[in-house]
Parts: sequence; C-alpha cells; structure tokens
Amino acid sequence: MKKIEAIIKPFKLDEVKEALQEIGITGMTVVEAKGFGRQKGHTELYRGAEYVVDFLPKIKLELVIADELLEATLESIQKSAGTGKIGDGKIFVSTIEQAIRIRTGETGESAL
Amino acid sequence: MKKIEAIIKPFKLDEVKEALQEIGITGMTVVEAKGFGRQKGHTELYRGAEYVVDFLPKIKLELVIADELLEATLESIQKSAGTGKIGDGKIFVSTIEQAIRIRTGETGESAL
Amino acid sequence: MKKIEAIIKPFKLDEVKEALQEIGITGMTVVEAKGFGRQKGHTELYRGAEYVVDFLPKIKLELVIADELLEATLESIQKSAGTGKIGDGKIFVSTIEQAIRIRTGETGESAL
Amino acid sequence: MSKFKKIIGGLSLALFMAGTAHAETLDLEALNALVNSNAEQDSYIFGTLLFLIGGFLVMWMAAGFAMLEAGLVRSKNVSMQCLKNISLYAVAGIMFWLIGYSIAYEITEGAKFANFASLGPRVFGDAADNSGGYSAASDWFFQMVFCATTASIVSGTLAERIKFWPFLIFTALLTGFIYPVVTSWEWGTGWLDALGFSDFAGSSLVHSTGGWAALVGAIILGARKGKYENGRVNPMPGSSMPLATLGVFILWLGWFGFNGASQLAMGTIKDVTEVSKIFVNTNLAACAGVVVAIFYTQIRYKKIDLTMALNGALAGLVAITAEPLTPTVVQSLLVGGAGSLLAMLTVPLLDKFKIDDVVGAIPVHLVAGIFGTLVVAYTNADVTFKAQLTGVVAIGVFTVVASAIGWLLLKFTVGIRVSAEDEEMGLDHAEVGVAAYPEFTT
Amino acid sequence: MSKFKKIIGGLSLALFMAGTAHAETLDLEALNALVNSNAEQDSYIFGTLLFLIGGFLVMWMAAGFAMLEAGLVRSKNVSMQCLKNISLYAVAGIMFWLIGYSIAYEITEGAKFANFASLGPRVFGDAADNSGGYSAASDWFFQMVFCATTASIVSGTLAERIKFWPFLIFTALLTGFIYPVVTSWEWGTGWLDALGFSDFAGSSLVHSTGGWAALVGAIILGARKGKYENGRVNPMPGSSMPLATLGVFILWLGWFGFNGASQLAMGTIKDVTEVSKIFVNTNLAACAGVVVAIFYTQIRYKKIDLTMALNGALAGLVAITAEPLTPTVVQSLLVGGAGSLLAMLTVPLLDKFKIDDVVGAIPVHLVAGIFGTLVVAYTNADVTFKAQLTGVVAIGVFTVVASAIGWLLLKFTVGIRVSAEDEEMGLDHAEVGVAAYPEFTT
Amino acid sequence: MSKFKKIIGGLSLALFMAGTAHAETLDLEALNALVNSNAEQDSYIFGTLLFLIGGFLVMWMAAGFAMLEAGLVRSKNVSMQCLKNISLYAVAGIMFWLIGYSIAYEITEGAKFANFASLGPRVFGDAADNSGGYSAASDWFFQMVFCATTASIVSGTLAERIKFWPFLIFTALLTGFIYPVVTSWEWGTGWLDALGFSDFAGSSLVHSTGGWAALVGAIILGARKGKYENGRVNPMPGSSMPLATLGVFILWLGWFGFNGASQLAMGTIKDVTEVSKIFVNTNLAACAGVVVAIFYTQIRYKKIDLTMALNGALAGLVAITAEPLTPTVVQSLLVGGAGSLLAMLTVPLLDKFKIDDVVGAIPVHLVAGIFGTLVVAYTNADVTFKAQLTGVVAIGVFTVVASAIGWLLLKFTVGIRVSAEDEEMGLDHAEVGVAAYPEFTT
Ligand SMILES: Nc1ncnc2c1ncn2[C@@H]1O[C@H](COP(=O)(O)OP(=O)(O)O)[C@@H](O)[C@H]1O
Ligand SMILES: Nc1ncnc2c1ncn2[C@@H]1O[C@H](COP(=O)(O)OP(=O)(O)O)[C@@H](O)[C@H]1O
Ligand SMILES: Nc1ncnc2c1ncn2[C@@H]1O[C@H](COP(=O)(O)OP(=O)(O)O)[C@@H](O)[C@H]1O
Repeated sequence: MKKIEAIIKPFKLDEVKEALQEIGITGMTVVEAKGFGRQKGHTELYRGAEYVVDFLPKIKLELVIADELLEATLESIQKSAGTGKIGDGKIFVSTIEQAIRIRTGETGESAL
Repeated sequence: MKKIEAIIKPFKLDEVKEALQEIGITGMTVVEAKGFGRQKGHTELYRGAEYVVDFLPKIKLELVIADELLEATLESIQKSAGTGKIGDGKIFVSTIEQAIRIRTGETGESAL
Repeated sequence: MKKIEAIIKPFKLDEVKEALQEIGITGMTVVEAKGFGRQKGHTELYRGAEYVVDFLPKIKLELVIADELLEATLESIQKSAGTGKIGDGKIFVSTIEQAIRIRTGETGESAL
Repeated sequence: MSKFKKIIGGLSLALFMAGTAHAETLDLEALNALVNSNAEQDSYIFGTLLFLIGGFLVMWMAAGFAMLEAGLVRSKNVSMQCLKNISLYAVAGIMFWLIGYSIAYEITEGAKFANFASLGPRVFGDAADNSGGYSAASDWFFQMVFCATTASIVSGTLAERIKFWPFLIFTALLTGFIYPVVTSWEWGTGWLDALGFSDFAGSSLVHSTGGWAALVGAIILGARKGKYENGRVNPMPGSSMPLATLGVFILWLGWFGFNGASQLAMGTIKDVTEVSKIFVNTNLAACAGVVVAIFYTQIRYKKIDLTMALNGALAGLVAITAEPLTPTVVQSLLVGGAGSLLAMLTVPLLDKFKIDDVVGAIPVHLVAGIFGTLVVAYTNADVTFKAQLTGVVAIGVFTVVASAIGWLLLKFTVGIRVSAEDEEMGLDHAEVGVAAYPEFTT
Repeated sequence: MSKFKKIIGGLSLALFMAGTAHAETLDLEALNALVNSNAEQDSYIFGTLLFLIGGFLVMWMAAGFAMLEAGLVRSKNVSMQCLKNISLYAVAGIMFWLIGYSIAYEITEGAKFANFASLGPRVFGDAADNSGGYSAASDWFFQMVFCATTASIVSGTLAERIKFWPFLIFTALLTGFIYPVVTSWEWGTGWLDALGFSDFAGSSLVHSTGGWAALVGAIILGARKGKYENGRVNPMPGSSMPLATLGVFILWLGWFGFNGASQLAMGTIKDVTEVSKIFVNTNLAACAGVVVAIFYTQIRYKKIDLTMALNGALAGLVAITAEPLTPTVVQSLLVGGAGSLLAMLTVPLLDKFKIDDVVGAIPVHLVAGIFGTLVVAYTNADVTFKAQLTGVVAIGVFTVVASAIGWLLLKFTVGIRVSAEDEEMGLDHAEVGVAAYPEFTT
Repeated sequence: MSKFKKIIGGLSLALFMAGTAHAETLDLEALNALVNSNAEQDSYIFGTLLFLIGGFLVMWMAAGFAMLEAGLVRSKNVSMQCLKNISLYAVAGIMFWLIGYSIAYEITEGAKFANFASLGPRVFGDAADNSGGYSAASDWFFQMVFCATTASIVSGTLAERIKFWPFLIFTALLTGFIYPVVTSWEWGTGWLDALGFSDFAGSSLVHSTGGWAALVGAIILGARKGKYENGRVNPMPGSSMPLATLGVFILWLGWFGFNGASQLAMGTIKDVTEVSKIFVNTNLAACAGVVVAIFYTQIRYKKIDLTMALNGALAGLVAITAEPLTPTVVQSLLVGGAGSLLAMLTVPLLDKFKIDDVVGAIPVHLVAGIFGTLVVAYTNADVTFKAQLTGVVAIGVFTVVASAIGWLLLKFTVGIRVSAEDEEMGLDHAEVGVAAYPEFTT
C-alpha cells in the first residue's frame, strides 16, 4: 500500500476531494498545516511594526491506497489541486506496510 | 523502528492513551484532523441553506516504537479505540529508519 | 529522498526555520501538535477541580529532502531546536519514494 | 410625523399647562394644584425612567448569561447555548405577557394564588396609566426581564445534554407559571409578604427559584457522559474564558439595574439616595466576592481559578440582592464575600453527589441566594430570621415540586435528554444547524 | 475646576433662582412664572436626557453590527470587518456634522430638498439652545447615531469582497447625502411628512435606506467567488456564532434607545408612558421574531437555524420600528413575527438571484423595513396605506438611483472589488495589516 | 416588602408633601417654599441620576479594558489578563472605599495632602445626604469607577510577564494612594486647583496617572522575552482582533459617561445642554482619531493597521477628556486627530527605547493625555498654559516617583516578573488554572 501526502492550497480541498471520489477513493484524512516554500509570505502590520509571515495556510491531505491506484491518484490530485501559480504544493509518496480497520480488524487493502 | 499512525474518534483519545501507557508506551504525538470515509457527514444549516460537511473531526495519533512492540501496540489501540460503530478509524504502519532525541542526541530505539 | 519529521517546542520554530534556511532548505510544512512524553504536563484548575493535561503544545515539522542533505539537516535541527531541557522533542527519518511538484509536474529531487 | 413637529407639540402642551393657572387670573389654589400636579408628574417620570433604565440593564443580562454560558460549554455545544439563550428570553417575554404577570400581580393581599378571574394577557391602555405612580408598561418591562433572568439560570446548568424543545417547554412553564407564583407570594403582596418575608430584588424569588429549577433538572437529567467516571470527576473545560469573562462583566453591569431599580421609585431625594446606596453596596459585594475567590483558590489550590473568580463576583451579587439597601458597606463586603465562599464550597459538594452543573449556576444562584435571603435578618432590623427561613423553605418546596413535575412529565413524554451519540457529537450538529466555529479551511 | 466646587456652584444657582420669587416679596405672578419656568426646565432636561440615553444606546448598536458581522464573515476577513465598522462610524459622525444634518433639517416644510443657503457644518452655541425644548447637541447626537446605523447595514452585505477605501467613500456619500435627503423628506418635515407618511423610528428612513444601498451595492459588486457555482448555493459559514449572537443582543439592547427615544420627549406623563409602551412593543416584536424563526426552521429544515433565529430577532425589531407606539401587544407580536417570516422567505430568494448578502442585511433591514412601514396603515388609524406606499417607493427609488450612481462611479474609477487573489487570500492580509486570529505558535 | 406597596407608599408621600401647602390654608409663602424645595429635589435627583448613569457607563469600561487586553495578548496569557482585569476592578473598589476617597476629598482647599485626621473608610448615612446637591453614594460610585480606570491602564502595558499578586499589590497602592493623592490636588480642591489647573474629566488625573505608572512599571519590569532581539522589533500579535475591537467600542460607549457625567450636575438647562455638547465633542474627537489613524497608516505603511485605528479612537477620546466642553466641534476634531497622531508616532518611539507596552496604553493614555491637558490652554480661555504645564509636570513627577518606589520595593522583595520558563509557557498555565481556549479534543 502507498501513502500519499499532498500539501495543497486550502481552497482547493473540495475540488481535490471530489476528483478523488471520482476515481474511487473512499477515505482520506486532512490536517491544517502551514507551509514554507518559494511562495512568498505576507507582510503584516501590527501596532505600527511590520513583519513577515513566511508560513502560509495549507492543507495536508493523507491517503493510503492500494498500489494499483497510485498513478490515477497522483494524476487526479495534480489536476485538481493545480492553479498554475506558485505555492500549489507537493505530493509525496511512501510505503505503508500494514493497514487495519479498527472497527472490524480487517487488515491490508481491504481495510482502506 | 515502526511508525504507527492511528486515526481515531476524538473522544477516545484518553482511553487510547491510557491503554498505550499500560503496555509501556511513553511517548506519542497527536494532531487534530478531519476525516472523510464511510461514516456519513452532517447536514448543516446556515442562513437557510443546507450543506453537507463530509469531513468529521478525528484525532491522528503518531507513535514511533521499537519493532517488538508492534503487535502489542496495534492490539492495544484497536481495543481501546473501538466503539464498533462506523468511523472508528484506521491504523497504518510504516518503517522509521532513524530516531533522534533532540535533547541528548541519543539515536535509535533509545531515543524513543 | 528522506522525510524528516521533527517534533519541537513551539517557540523554537523560528530558530529552526532559520537554521534550515541557512543550510539551503527551501521548503517545509509544519503542523500544530500535542505531545505526550517524559516532560510532565500541567496541573490545571477548572471550577474547583484539578486535572492534569498530559498533552503539551508542540510543533511538528515535516520536510522532504535529498538524501545527501540528511546529515546536515539532522544536525541543524538538533542544534537549533535544543534547549537542553526535557521535552525538546524527537526527529524521525523515513524514506520517500516519490515527490511531485503540483504546479509543474516535476518529480523527484527537483520537485523539492 | 416629523421628529421636529413632535417636539414642538410637546413643548406647547407644557406651555399650555403652565398657562392654566395664569388664565384663571392667578388663583392661589389653582397654582397650588399646578405645583402639586407638576410634582406628581415629575415623580411619575422619574419612577418610570428608573424602570426603563433598570429594565434595559437587566435585559442586557440575557446577553451576559449567553456569553458566560457560551464560554463555559465546549465548542461543540456553543451554538446551541447561544440559541437557547436568545430563545428563552423570547419565550419568557411572551409567557410573562400572556399569563405570568397576571399570576404574579392579580393576587389578593396575603393570598397564596392569584384570582382566577383576573388571569390573562397584559393589556396596556393608550391613556396614561397613572394609578401606580409610574407607567404600567415600564413596570411590566422591568418585571419581565426579571422573569427572563430566572430562566437564564436554568439553561447554564443543563447545558450540553438537554434537548432544545423540551428545555423551551420547561422555560415556558417556569416563566409562565412557577416564577410568577413565587413572585405573587412576595412582590404581588401574597402570603409571604404578609408574613414579613423580605427579598428586596430577588435573591430568593429570582435566583433561588432559578437555582432550584436547575437543581431538579440536573438531577432528573443526569450528568454529562464522562463527567463522573471511575470514581473521579472529569472537568470539561469550556470553550472560551474571555467570553465567560465578558459575560460576567455584562451581568455585573446589569445588576445595577437589577438591584438599583428594585427601589421602584426615584422621585424623591430619599429614593434616589437609596438607589445610590444600593449601587455602592451591590458593587462592593461583588468586589468582595472576587477578592475572596482569588484568595481562596490561591490558598486552597496554589493557583487562581479564573472561573471561580467569575463565579465569586456573581455569588457576591446574588447574596446582596435580597437586601442591598440597609447594610453598611462593611456588611455588604461580608455578605458578598461569604456568598462567594459558600458558592466555592458548594462546587465540589455537587460533584460529590454527581450533580453536573455545567456553569456553576446552583452554587451561585441557589446557595448564595439562600444565604443572602437568610442574612437579611442580620442587616435589616425589620426582618426576622423566621420569616426569611419560611420564605426560603416555601419557595424551595414549591419550586422543587413544580419543577420536578414539569421535568418528569417531559422526561416520560417527549424525553429531555439527547441520545448518547448526539451528546458526543455535540448539540450543534445534532439540533442546531451550525457549529460555533464552523470553519475548517479558509 | 474641582469636581466639588462645580456642584456647589450649581446648587447655589438653584437656590438663587428659587429665591427670586421670595425677594420680590412673594408676588403670586412671580411665583407662577417660577413654577412655569421650572416646569419648562424639567421638560427640557427630560427631553435632552432621553436623547442622550437613547443616543448612547444607538451608538452601542455600532458595536452590535461590528460583532454580528465579525461573527458572520470568515476568519480571513474578520479584521477587515472590524476595521470597516469602526471606520464607518467615524466617517458617519464627521459627514453628518459637516453637511448631513443641515441637509436633513434645513428644509422648508413640504419641500423636496434642503435650502442651499443653510447647508454646512453644524455649530453648537455656548448658550443653552432652548428653542426646541431640548438641547440641540443632544438632538444632533441622537440623529447622528441613526445615520451611522444606516451605514452599518451596508457593510455587512458587501463584506468579504469590497475594497476598503471605495467602501468608505460610499459611506461618506450615504451618510453625508443619501440618508440626509431621505430623512429631510420625513423627519425634516419635507414632502413625505406633508403627505402623511409616517415612520416613527425609521423602518424605512434608516433600515430600508441602508438596505437599498446594500442591495444595489451587492448587485453591482457581484457575489463572492465560489458562492454560486455549478448552479448550487455554497454556504460560507462565518467565523464565530457566539460573536454573532453577542452582536444581536447588543442590537436588541440598542433598539430600546432607537425606538424609545424616537418619542423625542419625556417631560410629560403621556410621553414617558408612551416611551414605556414602545419598550414593551419593541421587545415583544423581537421575541415574536425569534419564536417564528425557530419554529419555521425546525419545520422547514428539521433543524433550528441559529443564524435565522438571530436574524429573526432583528427582522422583528426592524418591522416594529415604523410604529412601535400605536399597536397593541398582539399587533406587535404579529408585526414582529411576520417581519421575521418575510426575512426568512427572502433569504433563499436572494440566493436564487445570486445576490450575495453576507450577513442577511437585505432580508432583515430592507424587506422587514418595507413591511413594517406598510403595516403601519393597519396599526395606526391616522395613517393611510397610500401614504406609506408612496414613502416606501419614493425612498426606494431615490436611494437606488443615488446609490447606483455612487457605486458605478466608484466602480469605473477606483474600482470597488478586490482582486480574485486578494479575495481568496482574505482581506485581512490584502488590505489590513493583521489577521483576526494571528497566532500560529505560541 | 412588596414591589407594589413600595410604590404606593412613595406616591402617598408625594401627595402628602403636595398637601402641605393646602393644609396651611394656601399660604403663599408655604407654596413658595414648596416650589423651592421641589426644585431643589429635582436638581438633586438629576445630579444623582447623572452620577449613576455615568457611573455604570464607566464601570462598563472595565469590561472594555478586559476585552481590549484579552484580544491583544497572546492566547497563552488571555485567561490571566481576564483575571487581572476583574481583580483590579475589585481591588480598586475596596481600596477606594477603605482609604482612597478620603485621601482624594478630605483635603483643605489649596493643600498638598489630605487631612490625616479625616482619613479612613467612607461611610454612607442612612438619611439622605443632601449637602452636596446630589447623593454622596452616587458621587462615591462615580469617583470609584474613575479610580478603577486608572488601574486598568496599567494592566495592559505590563501584560504577559508580570506576576499576578505583585501586580495586584501595586494596584492597591495605585488606587488607594497614588491616584487619590493626584486627584486631591485638583478635584479635591488642592493646590493644583488653586493654581488654575484644569482637567475636566481626567486626561491627566486618570489617564496620564495610569500611563505614568504603566511606563515606570514597563521600564522596571523589562520587555517580554524575544520582543527586542538581534536589534529588531518582534511584533507579538494578540489573540483576537474582534475582541480588541469590542473592547474599544465598549470604551467608547463608556466614555460618554466618563466625560458627560463629569459635568457633575444635570439639574439646569445649562448643565444638561453642556452635557450634550460634551457628548458631541467626545464622539467627534474619537471619530477624528480613527480617521487620522486609517489615513496615516495607509500612507505610511500602505496598509491600514486595525490596532492603530482602535488606538486612534482611544487616543482621540483621551485627548478631549481634559476639556470636552469649551471646544468647538472643529477644535474637538483637531484635538482628537492630533491625539491620535501623537499616539501613533509614539508607538515606534517606545520600541526604540525597548519599552514594551503590550497594548499601547502609554501612547494612548499618557501621551494623548498630556497633549490633551496642555491643549486646554488653547480651547478654554480661562486656562493658562503655565497652569496646565505645572499640573502635567507635578502629576508626572509624583506618579513616577511613587510608582517607582512601589515597583522597586515589590521587585526587591517578592519579585515582579515570572520566570523565563513560565513566561514562555504562558501565564495561564503558570498562575491561573486554565487556558483561555482549553479545548483540544471535543
Ligand atoms: N521539501 C519540502 N518538504 C515538505 N514540504 C514542502 C517542501 N517544499 C515545499 N513544501 C510545501 O509545499 C508548499 C508549496 O511549496 P512552494 O515552494 O511555495 O511552491 P510550489 O509548490 O509551487 O513549488 C509549501 O508551502 C510547503 O508546505
Ligand atoms: N484510505 C484512507 N487513507 C487515510 N485515511 C483514511 C482512509 N480511509 C479512512 N480514513 C480515515 O479513517 C476515518 C474513518 O473511516 P470510515 O471509512 O469513516 O470508517 P471506518 O473506520 O469504520 O471504516 C476517516 O474519517 C478517515 O479519517
Ligand atoms: N515514541 C514517540 N513517538 C512519537 N512522538 C514522540 C515519541 N516520544 C516522544 N514523542 C514526542 O516528543 C515530545 C518530547 O518528548 P519527551 O519525552 O517529553 O522529552 P524528550 O524529547 O526530552 O525526550 C513529546 O511531547 C512527543 O510529542
């Protein structure tokens, strides 16, 4: 099984979710995150002092999938999350050795 | 070393933590998350418009353990996190190559 | 490519970020987390009832790097995140198989 | 009608009235009558103004309860708590108009219940209703906001697990029947008043009544899931301490209307001087409540419990409410401080009995209310302990019985408690449409 | 000057005045004059006091709008919404002083526009300005806060996408010109007043005017990005329901000043009695608004919509504002309830036309305002439906045209809408310096 | 006692009084006496009412400071800030009763310190205390809330690093001694008053005194850890901009009581007219403060700084406080605008000197307060610049010295600063029992 971590722009979440549903993904977990990268941060102003906020709001999407879905998933995320502007984010892939569904005790791909 | 990521229902956190402590786990990190899965979301109502919130509040538990604790840990989480109802969550296992305790510089299993 | 997950004290974030920038790291993602470990929690008081909060605020830093940067990165984090006091946190290393830059479709190390 | 013409009309009326005496060729008797009618008019205006100012200040307490409770419930129940608070105020207003006021005030002196024939909605004549020395509508408004306060007390205790509609039905019962009956006994000149019982602004009539109804409700409803588990008390900290603090400041402000305007008249030097003294005593009782709370929690727990400091202020206010006029400042400080201390000692006691009072309304409103009522015997020479005790017991027994009947009827018909699943998920999702802080991504 | 001496000075003045009659060897005529001048003085003080109390209560509504809107916009726009609300109040104050008041009140009876020669800043004499039977400054203050209310209505509708400075320029236009002109027609004794149009406290003059300006702005500005996509309405829940609730409680409180002090005088038994009746009717109309909203949403959606309950209270208040004095309680309940229902029915209608009203100001202030104005014909015998309809239409036409010119001029010069990127990022980052909740790590 | 009987009692008393003249067979002299006593009574009631209304509005400012400060400190210190604000108000009330009032007002005209023999707790007689032309208790209440305001100013500046108990001890010193002494010089008719110094509502007496105490405290306490590091200023944005905004709106509202009721009398046409003018000037000075702030920050930083707009409103209010009556509207706008500008220019100056003022109380209350006091010489013809300067310097020197002694004594005995570890962790964990937003999972 593969774990896909995608860091995307927050307002793209719905679109990405729908794209993933279309290719048959039925589960995922998302986490609020802040990202630091090439996209430049904001200059903020507080009580007359300016400062730069480098960390921008991002959403981190995590989904574990069967190996054969990898290509489709990557493509789907890439398409739906892209705006073409800097800061669109990254996708990282790694291997998951075991998955368990807590409710039923099912393991492996049937747990996803 | 193994990394265990468990997505559980928020109100189960205390129980799971205690179960893990009992089997000797002394460290873990948790993150607030929102989960999308088979458990159906809420229909919400805002200014006369209904909408569905698919993402439900979840807790993501991350713990890195020595390989030999894997079985016990999985079992402990599975027992303590289960309610038998849909949405109880998943456990994912992967491999961690190195662990370092920042304070002491210890590495490997002694860093956990 | 390697994925580094560092759990650090929140007020150290800026220092760590700067240290990482110095060694040429240009991207990272951070997530708010709560940590349970040897560092003891707070005794809190609410409407006359005392209770212990075991989970302390932490920051989880995630960065994916080219293999050759591993040593320098670990060292850099360890130095900048350390206070010498209990609770300084951990660094975990694992392998990432693929990285994709959503905007350009670049893959591998050039996507980082 | 223009904003201008109106004024000019009013003025010429005044000039006309002034002219009456003159037209009758300056007859001394006529002038005397004019002077007297002017004096009466001023007295009427001042009394009415006191009710209006006091009334809007007490109305504002509804916001105070809303914020206090919103801050002390967990996020998943905050929208519901806001909804309950605005709804209960609305229901209280309508019920008190529909039937409540008539139960409270259409009573024969010394009686136990209102005259059936006079029950019904309150009608306000178009002509000036002069009989009471103040406007009837201003009086009604002032009484109504007191009635709403009683209901606000209940909503905090039962938060996070009671169903919305049954809660609202109970509110209708409380504001349309229970509170009015209790009030009729004393402020309506019923039997407790005849007995010499004294409760200036309602430590018992408002606060204990609300407190008893809350207590009975809490017992019948049961504690929140997980509150008392494995023999230990599991604190469930609320969502926002600054909102809770704001709520207490609002209540403190409103209390100047609550106690001050309960003087019921402001048209004489004596009256307005007494209102002033009430302001001072009310304020300092609350100050003492805070100071006792921060010292007590520092000594007892080695930390200062903010929620206790907030409750301490309220307990001080509740305690002085039964008699904010006769005490000296020192007495007021003692009454406020002791009320606060009693409230703090009650909190763990309730936990011992597994009575789950989410915001601490029972210690603050019931316990400090009873204490405040009894202690009047020592700060007001005209009042006996026996009369006070009688009142406390009578109000307690009646409210407990009536509330219990109400709660039990609701429990065994529509049910009063949400499902365990809904409770866990939070009432905001279960019954209200929207989470308090609904954003996830922006 | 010391706080003490002042008082003593004031007192001796009073004693001196009292002494006048005596010195003249107790002449009856002199005493009569004294009595009359005392009466006039009291009337003046009461009238002025009513304006001051009403004025600070309505000023407080600015905070209510700020909290309501801060709660109903998304986090990324909350600082901006706070900024807009405090800024619009400041601009309204200055514009209404500079020119607005003179437009509103320097008008010949029955006319359509103020006398050019009299336009200009308002000056307050040092001597007591006695002519109106109240202090001119107190009247100005009371009128000014009404003007600010009108501007507050607009800011909510256009939130989350309008540029700050163009919004503020429009505010200057609205508070310095549009609102004053509309006001001059009625409260300034202009042609609508002559026609018999009646709008006691401003359902039309304040609320509809604000509502029309908001509606035109919303149409010209367009909906928020993503609000209407793929043929479906995408709700964008606000950041904080408790803040929105607080805002409504603040507005409800302020409304006692809004409607009550619009009686414009308090120096007679009749006046203060009527103020009291206004308090009762205002309060109960809001209560009915809440009750209708919770029933309606429960039945229609099977859940209770908190934001609708909040808007229901406001719609009830807006509806009763055109005539809070003559209706009976039952009529007030009906007016408030119907206003609430109409507002709720309008919400989806606006969505159908893709008019994006972030906080629901159009249903609440425009629709309930029109309804409230028209229904006066049925609760006040002196008022005809025709006059009311004329007023509603005239105010609508004028405000729509004037606002459209304003908005379009701004649109085609400086532009009124932030870039898509800024909108997505949030106005707090784009135009204000600071996020509403700027902390990430602590 | 019933709510009804009371009223009827009051009424019959009035009727009885009216009857006096009649009974004595309509003697002109008796009628004259009655008229005079009625007039005196009205004057007394109006004056007292002004104190009561002004008093509760200023009391409400305590909530304003609490919300402003809760919004401008970081989440980890919000509970503590709430606790400090409610506690300081409680301590101020008790200290001002215990000793403060007697220091402030038991002073011989022109003297430098109160008469020792008269020092002690304030006692309020049962009988009407008629001597001052108003109720003594109402006056005390009004003075007390001013005293509390002074202490509120300090808590904001020193937030996030000062220990709770030493802060509270200093509050006791400030409200029981420093503020009363300063007040005695002017409002108590001491030497500054004799000199011709003028400070209508306390730009110097309240705001500068609080500001100086805060400044000295900030210097002795030192900046927050990390605030000034590596030669750069590190902004530490607060937790909640909407709460800070709410705080400013509350303060603005309260200021109508602060300045308006400092007229100290309302029983004549002149007095109430002047109160009205004060309302207008106060309001417009704040409006100008906002407008200047948004223009200035837009031009200087290319963004609009919300926190500066909020502080601008407050600086405008502080600046006009020394003389809100004599200026024309244009002068008020200039005073308010200039006060705002000065405050904004001071903010970076303080940072240059590494004086860490968490909420900006020093620019707002000290700097705008000094400016406002000095500028009185130009808006009030009776006042000389020399007298104003003398007052500013004298108040400054005394407060700085007295505060320094207080702070240093505390520093070298119990210590005033929390440990670096506690500061980093946040005071909510360290000293209070509960985090401001304690939920993690729900
Ligand atoms: N090496 C990395 N490891 C982890 N997260 C990264 C890394 N590089 C970038 N990110 C995440 O991806 C986001 C977008 O990256 P950025 O460089 O701004 O733009 P782009 O995705 O267009 O290259 C960052 O905000 C950060 O959250
Ligand atoms: N493939 C997946 N990858 C990542 N997280 C998942 C995946 N499937 C489910 N989850 C997480 O597990 C939670 C529970 O899953 P769900 O399908 O609702 O019920 P159940 O655990 O009973 O099968 C989801 O809310 C989501 O957070
Ligand atoms: N085995 C583990 N797996 C995941 N996270 C851990 C583990 N052990 C510790 N942590 C994280 O590291 C943080 C610090 O650990 P702690 O034991 O308190 O101190 P130290 O880092 O000094 O050993 C914890 O709060 C927790 O977030």
